[in-house]
Amino acid sequence: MLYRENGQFKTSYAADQQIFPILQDRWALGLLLLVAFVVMPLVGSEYFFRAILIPFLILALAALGLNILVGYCGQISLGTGAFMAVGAYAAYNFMVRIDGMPLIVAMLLGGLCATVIGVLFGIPSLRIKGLYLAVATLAAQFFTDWAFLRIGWFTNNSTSGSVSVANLNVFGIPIESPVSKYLFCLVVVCLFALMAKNLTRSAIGRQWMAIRDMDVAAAVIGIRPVYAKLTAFAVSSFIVGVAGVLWAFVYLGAWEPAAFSIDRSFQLLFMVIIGGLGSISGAFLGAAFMVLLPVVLDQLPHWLGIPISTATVSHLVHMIFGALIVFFLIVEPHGLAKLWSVGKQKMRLWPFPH
Amino acid sequence: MDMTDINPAASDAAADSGRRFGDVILDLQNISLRFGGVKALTDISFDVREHEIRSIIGPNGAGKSSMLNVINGVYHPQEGRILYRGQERKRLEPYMAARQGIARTFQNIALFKGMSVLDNIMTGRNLMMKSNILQMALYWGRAQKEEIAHREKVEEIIDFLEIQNVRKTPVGQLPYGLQKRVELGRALAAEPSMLLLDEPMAGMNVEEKQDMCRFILDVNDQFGTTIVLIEHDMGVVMDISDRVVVLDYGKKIGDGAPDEVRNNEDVISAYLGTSH
Amino acid sequence: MGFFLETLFGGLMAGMLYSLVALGFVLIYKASGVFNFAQGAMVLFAALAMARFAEWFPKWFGFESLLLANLLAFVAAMAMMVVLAWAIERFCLSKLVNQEGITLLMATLGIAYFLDGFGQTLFGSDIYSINVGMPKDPAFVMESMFEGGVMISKEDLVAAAVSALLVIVLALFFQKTKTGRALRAVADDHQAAQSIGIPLNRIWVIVWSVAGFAALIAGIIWGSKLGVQFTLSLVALKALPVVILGGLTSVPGAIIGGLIIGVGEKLSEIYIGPMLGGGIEIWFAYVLALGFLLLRPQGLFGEKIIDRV
Amino acid sequence: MKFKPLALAATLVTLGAASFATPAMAQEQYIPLLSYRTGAYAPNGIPWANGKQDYLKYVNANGGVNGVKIAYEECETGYATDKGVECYERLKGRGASSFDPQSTGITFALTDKAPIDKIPLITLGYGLAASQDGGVFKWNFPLMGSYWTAADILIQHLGEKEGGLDKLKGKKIALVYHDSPFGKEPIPLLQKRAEMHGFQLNLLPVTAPGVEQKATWLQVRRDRPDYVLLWGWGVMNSTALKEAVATGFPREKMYGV
Repeated sequence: MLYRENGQFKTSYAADQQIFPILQDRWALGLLLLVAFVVMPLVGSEYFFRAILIPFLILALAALGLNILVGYCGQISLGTGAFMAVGAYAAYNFMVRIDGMPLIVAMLLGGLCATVIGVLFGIPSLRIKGLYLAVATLAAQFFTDWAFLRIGWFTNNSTSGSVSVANLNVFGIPIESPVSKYLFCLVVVCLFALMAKNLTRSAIGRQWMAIRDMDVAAAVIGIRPVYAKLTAFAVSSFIVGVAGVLWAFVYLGAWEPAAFSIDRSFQLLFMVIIGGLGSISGAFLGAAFMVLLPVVLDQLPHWLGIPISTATVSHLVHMIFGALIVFFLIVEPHGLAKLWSVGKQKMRLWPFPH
Repeated sequence: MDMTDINPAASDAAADSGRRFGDVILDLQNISLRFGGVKALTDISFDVREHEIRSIIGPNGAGKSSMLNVINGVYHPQEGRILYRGQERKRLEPYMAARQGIARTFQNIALFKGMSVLDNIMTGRNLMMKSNILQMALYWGRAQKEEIAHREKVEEIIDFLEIQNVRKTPVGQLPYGLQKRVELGRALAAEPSMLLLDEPMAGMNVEEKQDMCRFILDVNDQFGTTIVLIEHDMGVVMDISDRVVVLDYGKKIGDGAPDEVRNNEDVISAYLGTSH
Repeated sequence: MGFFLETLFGGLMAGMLYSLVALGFVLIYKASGVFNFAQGAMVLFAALAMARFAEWFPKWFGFESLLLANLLAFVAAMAMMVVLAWAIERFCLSKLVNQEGITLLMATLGIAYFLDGFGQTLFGSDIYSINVGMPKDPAFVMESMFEGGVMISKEDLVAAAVSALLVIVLALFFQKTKTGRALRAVADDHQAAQSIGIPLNRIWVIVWSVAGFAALIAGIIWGSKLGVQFTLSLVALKALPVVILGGLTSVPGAIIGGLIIGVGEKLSEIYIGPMLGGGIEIWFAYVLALGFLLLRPQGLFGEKIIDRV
Repeated sequence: MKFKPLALAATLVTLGAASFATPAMAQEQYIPLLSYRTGAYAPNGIPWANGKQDYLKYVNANGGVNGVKIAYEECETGYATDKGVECYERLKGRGASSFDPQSTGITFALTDKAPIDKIPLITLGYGLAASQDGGVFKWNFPLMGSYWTAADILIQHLGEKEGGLDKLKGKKIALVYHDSPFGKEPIPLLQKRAEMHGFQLNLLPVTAPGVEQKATWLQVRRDRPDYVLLWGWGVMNSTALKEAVATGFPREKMYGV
């Protein structure tokens, strides 16, 4: 009975158009942010930061970027890893080639480079759809894999092709300890999530969704497919590129092109499908699920004392992900996010059945 | 054009009134359209005057929808000229047609299924929204003002179409008749000077049809919107049209006021299937 | 010149194998409009089944004949592919009828992921070998014309012959049998096919089984050449550019696309690769396909796509 | 790849000795085993992981190292860096006395963290070439040398076979390598050696994952090198051998790592 919108009347369109029109949702969000920003840094263990929270946040950001393209604009991409790599290597080059380059600026520039490449590989989307686009984005994936391995300039001529960064700081505050890394990622992710949400509830977001749902009708009411698709590619790759920078700089510290292989692209796509196509919270739910499930399954035999080989567990994870993807596509294409909102809907009506 | 003073029930009987016919706004000359070897339209010419309700009728497969698709640039005819407001149109994409003030509904509802009624109609305002991506990302200043201003307009349309209670429902969950109405609303939101309606009353019951007729007449009457209408229900067509063009097998077989067309030999035979 | 010919042959042989996988894609796309991303996983699954059954059957039943082991393993692997086809239809496709292509594509990605895990759980993830008695030595031809002759791998020749045979068998199956004609009817028009009394579900099971058969053959040839291992499913990704090049709906397109990609890849790697630092094979096929998409989206032999509103 | 178990024996003895030297330790030493039994590189990872386990069982069956039993636990990385980091963070809390990441990528990612946690990273014949100098990464312990050592040993051996390193002059040596940071590790050393002894070094990359090698071996056949150094991976090697047979390259002239 606590979760009700009864009595919360909106007296202006501005009030009706806020992200969370229901009071309880705003409270819940405030609480969540409080936990994330204040409680977590106090109680979280190093394992929790390094192995769960930081990768979760960064992957959620990348999934968010991908969701704009796939979930909102309906353009499939199997090359997300490539755009992450572009962001990471571009930022790396800005850092090593320009003295005193601040981390934030390098990160944004990395994102911009990813945008350029993303738009470039998005151009085929103007002529081709769904299935074909998958191949075009795969081309981006394999080409960047090769380029970062092969073209010495990108890796500052490191002999093996692996590169590393050190002594990260933001406005003089070192980003070294797990907590500071976590907080840095959290701030970035929250800002981007807010901006993504704003975009999706604005005119541009409606343009993307219109193109996704019915491109001919969208064109007929005056939406330029070229503009809508390319902006989706641009915004998506920018976010993905920034996520790539975080993944490389903050999470790994030292990396090789394999960190952004096609496996990463698939992993992100799965997050988006499982979490929910076309929703911001879906990216977070999907990322949490994909990060936590293998860890939990890994631990399960340990907790229960059942001897299952680690390989079997890993295969099991594959099978569960595969099955869940099919399951969600069949039963609930809007993924965990939709299940969540259905749950909320039920709560709103509780105890009445309808 | 102002939508604030709409009174939906005011003009039921506008059909026969002496309306403000304007000049020819759209002139189609010798249009031919082929798909591979299949001829969809053959040498069709007709015009549309400002403010009139111009209907296109004909049996299934006559090329009616193709005709609309030619008008708003979804299809590009191989032959013929199209003059819009006296200017010849070269190859024109649908979004450009929209910019010139041509809006459209579809035979098979072409709503954006994943979006709410409100958002669907808001897309119709798209051309009038000018804020850039950065402003939208921050949702601040111009972007927010625009959202609110256009929301007000959209709410007027929602009131006009009497769909207030479903404004936040995803359109996919609405019954057929309401979806058709939302689609009309989306087209209206663009404040078009010409509205192409492709079987807006198909699959509706009598009551729904009456509602739809009323909306069409109101739009035509109050905003002066030119309407090109495809409809199967002869009663409706003959009642509300100013002029009717008849297509059969991609050819024009009749053109004129409803009464003329009704008595045209070719039209009768095409509908009754006596010759061919 | 001799080396050029060798490269050309090498490319043709590699291309033949791409064609085999691409064939599976085309069959499924034609009949059900599904862009089957799981074809690579199916190749791996089939090859794993074949390799492991051929290893296990002699142990289980106590016989030694390699021929018998291979035959039984082939039958068992094929049976598994049919069961798989049935399961995919039953639990996945039948519930996704009338969904958009992009959804189906993502579903097959899920299937691929599942199969990778499932196959390795059942059969292990080491390298296994398939020994169907393919000759391993190289042969040298035209020794009088070039110094050292032109080397051709006998194994490749056998593989090419088998592939050609498979294509002929499939062509006959589609042209001459009742089921084949039904399949073609479905490919042309789902509703029309249904209205003349062809149960769509059964057709899909058959198509996926036939694609499974193609996967099994590809798996055996590849497995015998390269060893059966997880990476087989990745190499199969090369079949995607092949179908783009050849056209999604064209069986001859798959064959010719495969050959073009195979040859183009090897020639470019050897003649252009060194200028770029080598290793360009990894993207060559994709970039070629990308260029093609921009110029001729329907591929060499595909039907022109007309959007009707 | 045969030297791996040997290397392992050496390490574990060293380790055991080290643990014995710190008397405060319990009668059990906990060693997490990062391994990859799945994914593209599993064919290499499985025997490696099995070998490690077998050896530890063997040591324990013989009463452990000076009475100290070795407790171990596997963690599957699938050769993915992020999974490796997760394993490291999880298992280090259980009192791990050392880590053997079994992957250059994971080693890279952990090199910053090990000094903070004061956990030795043991890299057996792989890892960062720079860690040969103990002052650079203080907590990295490359045992059995690095890739450079391995490459050097190969060249020494070839020299021996030819009757002296100077005899390598004018010879052609092809390096068929996995196109990844791992595969590229030996290149600088080999190039240096090529300069020193005047042999010609042909670099032939094999693109990931490493089973498509037709073009590579065609080039081998064209160039007719005197020796082929195979810098492969589990995945790459079996195919390389098959392709070598198919192109008729003599097996006694191939050396693998």
